[in-house]
Amino acid sequence: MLYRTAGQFKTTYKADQALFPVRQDAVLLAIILLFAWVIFPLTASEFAFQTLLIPIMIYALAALGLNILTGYAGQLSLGTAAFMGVGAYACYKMVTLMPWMNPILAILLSGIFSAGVGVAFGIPSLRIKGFYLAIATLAAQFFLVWLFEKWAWLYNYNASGAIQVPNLDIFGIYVAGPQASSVVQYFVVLGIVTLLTLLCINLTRGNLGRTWKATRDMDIAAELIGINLMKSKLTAFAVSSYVVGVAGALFVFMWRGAAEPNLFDIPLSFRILFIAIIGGLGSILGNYLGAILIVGLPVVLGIVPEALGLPVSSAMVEHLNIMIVGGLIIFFLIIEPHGLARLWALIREKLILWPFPH
Amino acid sequence: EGLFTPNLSYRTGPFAATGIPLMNGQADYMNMLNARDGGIGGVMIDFEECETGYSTEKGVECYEKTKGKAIVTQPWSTGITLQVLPKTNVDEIPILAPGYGFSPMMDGKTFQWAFNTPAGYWDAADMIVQYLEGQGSLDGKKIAFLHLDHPYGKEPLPLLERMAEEKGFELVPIPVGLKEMQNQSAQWLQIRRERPDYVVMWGWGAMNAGAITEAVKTKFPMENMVGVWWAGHDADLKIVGEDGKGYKSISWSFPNLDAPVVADIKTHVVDAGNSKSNEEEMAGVFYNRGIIISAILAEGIRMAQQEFDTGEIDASQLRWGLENIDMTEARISELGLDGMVPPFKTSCADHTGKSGGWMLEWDGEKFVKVSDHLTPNTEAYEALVAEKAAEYAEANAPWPVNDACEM
Amino acid sequence: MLTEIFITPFADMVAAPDFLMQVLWEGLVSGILYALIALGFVLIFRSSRIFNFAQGIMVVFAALTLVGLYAMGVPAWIAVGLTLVVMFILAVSIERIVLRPLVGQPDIILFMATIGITLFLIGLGEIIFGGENKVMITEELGIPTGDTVLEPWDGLLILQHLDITVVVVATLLVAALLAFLNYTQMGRAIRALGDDHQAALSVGISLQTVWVLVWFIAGIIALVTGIAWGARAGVSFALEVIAYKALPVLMLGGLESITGAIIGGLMIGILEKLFEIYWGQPLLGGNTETWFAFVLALVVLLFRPQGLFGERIIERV
Amino acid sequence: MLDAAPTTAQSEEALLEVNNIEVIYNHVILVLKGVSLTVPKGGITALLGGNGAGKTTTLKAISNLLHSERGEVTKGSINYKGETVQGLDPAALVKRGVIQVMEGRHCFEHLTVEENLLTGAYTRRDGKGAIEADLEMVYSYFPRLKERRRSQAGYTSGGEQQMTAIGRALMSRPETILLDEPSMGLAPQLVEQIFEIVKSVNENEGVSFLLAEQNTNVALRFAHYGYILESGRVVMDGAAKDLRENADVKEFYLGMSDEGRKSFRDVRSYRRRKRWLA
Amino acid sequence: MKDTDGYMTEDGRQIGGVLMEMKNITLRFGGVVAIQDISFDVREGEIRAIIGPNGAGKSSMLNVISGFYHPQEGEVWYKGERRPAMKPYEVARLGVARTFQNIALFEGMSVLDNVMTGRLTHMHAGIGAQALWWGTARDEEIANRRKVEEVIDFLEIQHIRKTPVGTLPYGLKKRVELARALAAQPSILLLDEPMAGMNVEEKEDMSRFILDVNDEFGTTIALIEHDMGVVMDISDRVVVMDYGKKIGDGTPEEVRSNQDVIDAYLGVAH
Ligand SMILES: Nc1ncnc2c1ncn2[C@@H]1O[C@H](COP(=O)(O)OP(=O)(O)OP(=O)(O)O)[C@@H](O)[C@H]1O
Ligand SMILES: Nc1ncnc2c1ncn2[C@@H]1O[C@H](COP(=O)(O)OP(=O)(O)OP(=O)(O)O)[C@@H](O)[C@H]1O
Ligand SMILES: [Mg+2]
Ligand SMILES: [Mg+2]
Repeated sequence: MLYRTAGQFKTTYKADQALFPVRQDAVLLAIILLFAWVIFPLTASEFAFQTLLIPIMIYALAALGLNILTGYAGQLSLGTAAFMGVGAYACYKMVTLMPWMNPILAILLSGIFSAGVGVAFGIPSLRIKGFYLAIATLAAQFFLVWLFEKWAWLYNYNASGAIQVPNLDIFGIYVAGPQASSVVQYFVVLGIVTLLTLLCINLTRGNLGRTWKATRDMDIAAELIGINLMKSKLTAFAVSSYVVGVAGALFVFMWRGAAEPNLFDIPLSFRILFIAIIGGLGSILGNYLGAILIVGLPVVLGIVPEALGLPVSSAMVEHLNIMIVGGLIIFFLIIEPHGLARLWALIREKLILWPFPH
Repeated sequence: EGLFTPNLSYRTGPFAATGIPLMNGQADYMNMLNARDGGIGGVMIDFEECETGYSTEKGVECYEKTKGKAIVTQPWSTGITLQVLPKTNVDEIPILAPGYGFSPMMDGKTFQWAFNTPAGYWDAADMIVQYLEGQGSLDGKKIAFLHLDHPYGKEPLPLLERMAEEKGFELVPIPVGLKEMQNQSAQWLQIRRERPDYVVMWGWGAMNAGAITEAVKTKFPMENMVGVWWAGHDADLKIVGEDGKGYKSISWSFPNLDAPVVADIKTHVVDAGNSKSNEEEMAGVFYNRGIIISAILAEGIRMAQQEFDTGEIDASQLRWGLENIDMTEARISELGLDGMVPPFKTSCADHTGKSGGWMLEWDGEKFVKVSDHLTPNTEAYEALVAEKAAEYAEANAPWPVNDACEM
Repeated sequence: MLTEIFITPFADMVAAPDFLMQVLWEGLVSGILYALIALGFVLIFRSSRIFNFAQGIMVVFAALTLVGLYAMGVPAWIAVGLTLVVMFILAVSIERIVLRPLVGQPDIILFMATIGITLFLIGLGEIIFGGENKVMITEELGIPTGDTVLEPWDGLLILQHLDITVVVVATLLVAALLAFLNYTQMGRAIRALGDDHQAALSVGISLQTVWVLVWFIAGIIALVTGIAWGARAGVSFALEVIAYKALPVLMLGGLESITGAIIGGLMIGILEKLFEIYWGQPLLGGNTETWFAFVLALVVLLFRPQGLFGERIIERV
Repeated sequence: MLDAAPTTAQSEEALLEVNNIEVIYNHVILVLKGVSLTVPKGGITALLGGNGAGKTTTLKAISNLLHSERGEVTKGSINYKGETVQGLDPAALVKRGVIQVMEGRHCFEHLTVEENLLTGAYTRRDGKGAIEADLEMVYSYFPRLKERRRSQAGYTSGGEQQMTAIGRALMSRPETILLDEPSMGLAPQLVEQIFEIVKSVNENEGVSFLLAEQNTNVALRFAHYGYILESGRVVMDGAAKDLRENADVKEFYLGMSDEGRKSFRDVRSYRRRKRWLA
Repeated sequence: MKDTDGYMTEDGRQIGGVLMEMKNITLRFGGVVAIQDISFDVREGEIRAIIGPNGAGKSSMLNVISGFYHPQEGEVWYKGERRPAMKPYEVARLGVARTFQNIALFEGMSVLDNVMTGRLTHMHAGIGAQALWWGTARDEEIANRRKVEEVIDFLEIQHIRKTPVGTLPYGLKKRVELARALAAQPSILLLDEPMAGMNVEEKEDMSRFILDVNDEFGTTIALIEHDMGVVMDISDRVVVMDYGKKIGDGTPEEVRSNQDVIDAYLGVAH
C-alpha cells in the first residue's frame, strides 16, 4: 500500500519523463532532503560530521563521477584518485595564487582542470578496451601522483611536499581551513553535491546518457547507428573527471584540510570503485548507498567492540575491519551483482505490489 | 574516567614492522605506571590505541574520534602531524610527536600546541653532519641522501641543503617511492654511479630493510652509512646480521636493560601477561624508545598536575606541563631511566628541549654507542626555524601565536 | 636540453660499460620477478577471464605461511610442503566460496571479487602472522646466496647467486607451463574454458576441477615468487605493492599469453631500469619506475590494443 | 492429443524421461510450467515451438547447464536410464553419455577447429588411439572440417562452426545428443546436409537425438517423434508423420493453408489465436 | 530492367532510380578474400535481397555499405555521389540504418531507450542544456519521443516499452532492433537475416512489417536472408553471392532458375 502506483497515469510525455514518475519516490526524496538540510545540521555531533556526513557525501560524489565513466559509459577506470588529486591541487593553486577568489567558485572551477587531464588520458580509450584500458588508466594514476610529488610548484615549494588548506572565508564566515566549523563545511558540501547530482541525473537520462549507455553496452553497434564514439567516450571522460575533480577539491578543502601526494594513490581509487560497484554501476542512488556502507562500516566496526566492552585491540579491530570489508564486498557481489541500488529497486517493486503477491 | 592519552598507532600496513615495537614500549610503560603507582598522581591513565595503518586519512579519523576527551594527541606520522597541526590549534589539544613531526614545531611561540620533544629532524640532520665532520672535513665530499619520498623523508632537506652550501659538500638527494621501498635496485645503482662518500638514510618501515640489504649486496661500505633515529631498528639489521656491521644510526634513546624501569615493566606488566612484546624485541632500540616517549608524556602530566594542583588535568594544562619538563640527570635516574635518554629541558619557546643524542653502531648483533653525547648546533638554524614558522603562520592565517611567551 | 636527452645518456652508457651491464642485469632480474607474478595472472585469466587482482597478496600470503611455519619449528622443506597444502586449501575455498556463486557474472564483478579476496587475505594474514618484516629462510631451503664478482672492462659486475637461481627457476617454470597448456588435455581444457565456459561445461569440462587446479598452480607460482622476492627484500605486506608491477607487464605482453608475460616482464624490467638510471634520475628527479612501465605499456597498446602477444580481439557484427 | 504411435526406428525403451518440470530464472521468471517428454533409445525426437517457448531451457535443464544462468528446476524430475540425473554436474552427465550442442554454436574461438574437436573427448579415458580414430570418423562425416582443421574457430563461417560444434559432441562418444537449433542461420543446402548427417549418425552409430528446432519443416522430416512447446507447456505431441498432417501444425508451423503454401506477401493479419490455446 | 528511371513491380509499385551502387568491391582479411570484385545497385523504394551460402561474404558486404569494413578496392556510390572513406557513424548520419545478424541491442537499456538511440542523429542540444534539462534539450526530448512512439505503435511493441531488452525473447528483440533502425527514418534500411531463428508464424509477422515499412515510408530495403520462401516472396530483386563472387542478380524468378545458383546454394530448385 505504501507504494501504490495505481491511479497515477501519465497523460503527456513530459509528465512521463518527469524525474519521479512515482509520487511516493518524490515524497521519500523530500524526506531525505529534509533530513540532510535541516535535521542533521541541527542534531549531528562534530564526530558525526567529520567521520560520517561530510565524507559520505564527498565519497558519493567521487563515486558518482566514476560511475558516469564506468557505469554509464562502460570505461573501467582505476585512476579516480589521481583525478581527485588534480582537482585538489588545482584548487590549492587557485586559492593561493588568487586569495580573493570565492572558495566555492574555486572548487567548482577546479573540476575543469581535472576534466582537461581526464580527456587527455581518455584518448587511448578510443583504441584500448576492457581490462587493457583499466590498466592504462593506472598510467594516469601513477604518473599524476608522481607529478604531484615532483612538481614543487604545485605545492608552493613547501618543504614537506604537502598542501595545507589556508583559512578561507566568504563574507567573514570561514568555509575552509582549520577555523571553519563543521556545519558550514557540511552545508557547502551538501550544496555542491546536490547541485552536481541533479546535473548528472539530467545528463544520464537524456540524449548524452543514452549515447554513453549505448557505447557501454555495445560499442560497435553504437557506432553503426550513428554514435561518434570518440565524442561519446571523451565527453564521458570529461564529465566524469569534472565531477571527480570537484570531489577531490571538496575532499581536501572541506574535509581533510591538508594532503600529501600519496593520499591520491591507488587505495583511494579502489575505495571509490568499491563504492560505485557495491552501490550499483549505472545508478545514481547507488553511489550514496555504497558510500554509506563503505564509509560507515569501519566507523561502526570501530565503535562496536568498545560499545560491547569487548577487549579487542585497535590493531585487531583494524585487521578484522579489512577482512570484513573484503568479505562484505564478496558477499554483496554474490547476493546482488548489480549493487545496492538494484536491491533497493527490488524492494521497491515488492512494495508496489504489496500486499498482493505477484 | 582517567587521563585519556590516546595513541594513533599503526600495527598494520607496510610500516607496521617498525611501528609495533614502539607502540609496545609505549603501552608497556603506561601499563607499568598504572600497575605500580596507580597511574600518575593517583589518576589512572587511559592509554587507548587507535589504529591508523600509517594512513593519514585514518589518522585524521582517529584524531576526530578521540579529540573530545583526549588531553593529548600522538599522531605518529609526519603526514598525520601535518594534517592535525592546524586543527589542534583550534581544538587546543597538544600534539606530542617525539622525534618526528614538522621541524619548525620547535618554535613553541608559533606552534603553541605542538611538541617534538626531545629532538627534531633538524637536530638529527645537524648531529649526523657533525659526526661525519668529526671523521674528517666534508669539503668536497659527496653525501647521498637516501630518503622516503614522503613528507617525513623531505623534512631535513632544507637544512641539509643549507649545510651543504656552508660546509662545501655535495648533497645528492635520492628519493625512494613508497612503492619502491622493497625494490631499491635503481636507487642503489645510482649510488654506485655517484660514488658518494657517505649515505645518509632517512628511511622508515620496509624501506630500511630494503636499503640495508641492497647496501650489502652492492658492497657499499657499511661504515659510511648513517641513518636517522627511525632507521635504526634492530630487526632491520638482523636480516643482514654480520654484513651490516658498521652501520650507524643517530638516536636520542638507548636500551639499558639494567635500568630499574625495565625491571619494573618486567614485574608489573610482562609477568602479569599484559605485554604484547617479546624478549628479543624488548632488548631493541625501538621498544626502549617507546618507553622514553611515554615517560616524557608522563613527566609532562606530572608537571601539570603539580602546577595546577589537580589529578585530572585538561588539555591546556597538559600543554603547560609539556612546556615545563626538566629532565635532568637526577630526574632521569629518579624515573629509573638511567642511560636511556640524554637530559633535556623544554620551555614555552622551546618545544623540543634539545636533548641531543648518541651515535649508535651495529656490531653485528646489536646497536652499541660509538660516540659521546652529541648536541645539535641549534643556533645555526634558529633563523631557518623562525622563517619557516612565520611562513606557516602566514599561510594559515589567522594563526594565533603565544604572545605571552618570550623567546 | 636536447643533448641531455639524446646524447649524454648514451655517452654515459659507453663510458661505463660495466655499469651498463650491471643495470641490464638488475633490470633482467626484476623483470623476471615481475614476470613471475604476471604468470599467475595469465593462467587464471586464461581459464576464466578473471582478472585476478589477488595474485599479489597470494605471493605475500604464501611467503608468510612458509616463514611462519618455519618459525613454529617446522623443518624448511616440510614447511614448503605444508605451504602448498595451504595454497591448495586456499584455491578450493576461493573456488567454492567466491567463484562458484559468481559464475557467469560480468568481468568487472569478478575483478571486484578478487579485490575483496585481497582485502580479506590482508586482514587474515595480519592477524595470523603479524605485520613485522620477516626474514626469508633462504639458506635453509638450500638456495645459493653469496655473489660472483666479475671484472669486465676493468669494471665491476656483481651477480647475486640468488638472482641467478631465480632466472633459472623462472625459465624452467615458464617452459613447463607452456608445455602444459599447449600439449595436454587439461591445458586445452583451460584454454577452452577461457573462451566460452558455457560451452566448456557442455562438453563435460568441470569448472570446479579446472578452477581449483588453476588457482592452485597460481598458488605454487605465488610461493616461488614469494621465496624469490622474500629472499631479496624480506617478507612483509609491503611486498604487495610490487604486484602492481605485474599489471603493465600483462598489458604489454597480452593478458592471455605466457610468452607475453615473460617477454613483457623482461622488457619492462630492463627498459624501466635503463630509463630510470640514464634519464629519470638525471633529468626528472628520479622514481620514474612508479609510472614508466605503465606509460610504456600504454604507448605499445596504442599500436597493438591486445598487447604484443595477446589474442587478437575478434570483432564481428 | 494425437496418438503417439512409435515409428519403426524406435525401440520401446525410454532413455531419457522428463517428468513435469518447472524452471525458474532469477528466482522470479517462471519459464517452464510443467514439461514432460520422453526420448526413446535410438530415436530422433524433435522439440518444436516458437521463440521463447522454452526449448533451450528444457535442454539446459536436462544437461544441468541452467545453473550458470541463474536458473533452476523447481519441480518435477529428470531421469536418464531410470536414474535421476538432476543436480549432477554437467561433466558427470557427459560421462554418462548425454551431451548438449548449444544454440548459437559456441565454439572455442581461439582454439583451432581440431583442438575444438579434441576438447569433446575431455571426459574420455580410453586412450589416444580411440580418440584419434573418432577424430577421423568426425572428419569423414564433415570433410570440410578436415580442410579447416588448423584455423581458429573464431574465423570460420557459421556453417563450419555448427559442424565443429556437432563434431565436438560426437567426440565424447555420446549415447544421446541434445541438439539445439542446428539450422539457425544456415543456408538451406547446409541445413539439409546437417540433418542428413544427424540421420546417418543416428542410424550408423546408434546415437539418440533430442532436437530443438524452429524449422519445423525439416525437423519433422527427419525426426521420428515430436513435441510442440508453447510458452513453457507441451501443447501437442505425436509421431512426426502425424504431426506433419495435423491441420494446426500445418497452418502455424509449416505456413501452409488448405490451398497449399501461402505467400509471405499475402499475410495480412498478425494477431491470430492458436486454436488449442483458445 | 536496365532503364535509369526505375521500373514497375508486379504488384504495381513504382521503383525509382539508383539510390546506392557498389562498384567493383573487393575486401580481403589477410589471405581470405571475403568479397571479390562485386558490383550491384539498389534502387529507390526497392526491396533488394542478398543471398548465398554461409561465409559467402553477405554480411561483409553489408558491413562495407555501412562503413564498418573498408574495402581494399572499389567504390560506393550513394545518392549519385561517390562516398568518400567514412567512419560508420558518419555513414549512419547519411541515412543508412541497419540491424545485425547476431542481435546487437543495448542490453542494459529499456526498449524505449533503445529505440530512442535511433533518434540520436536527429538530436542536437548542447551538453549544458541537457544538464539543466532546459530549453532545446527538453523540447527535443519530447518531440523525438513522439516520433519514437509512432514507430513503437507501428511495430506493436507498446506493451514492452519500459522493459529492459535483456530479458526479452528473441523474436521481440529482433523487432526492437528493427524499431531502432526505423526510428532513424533512414533512406536505406539494411537487414541482416531478420528472420533467422524464427518460426513460420513469426516470419510472417516480420515479412509483414518489412513490406509495410517499404509501403508506408517508402524506405529502400536491402536484406540478407536464408529462408528462400521469404526471399522469393517479398523481394523485388536478388543478388546471389558465393564465396566472395557474384553468381547471379535479377528477379526472384530469374535467380531461382539460374543453374549456378541452384548448384551453389539452393541445392534443389525451389
Ligand atoms: N537467463 C535467463 N534469464 C531470464 N530469462 C530467461 C533466461 N533465458 C531464457 N529466458 C526466458 O525464458 C523463455 C524461454 O527461453 P528459451 O531460450 O528456452 O526459448 P526457446 O524456445 O529456446 O526460444 P528460441 O527459439 O528463441 O531459442 C524466454 O522468454 C526467455 O526470455
Ligand atoms: N573481421 C573479420 N576478420 C577475418 N575474417 C573475416 C572477418 N569478417 C568476415 N570474415 C571472413 O569473411 C568471410 C565472409 O564472412 P561473412 O560474415 O560476410 O559471411 P556471410 O555471407 O554473412 O555468412 P553467413 O550466412 O554465415 O552469415 C568468412 O570466411 C569470414 O570468416
Ligand atoms: Mg532456444
Ligand atoms: Mg552473415
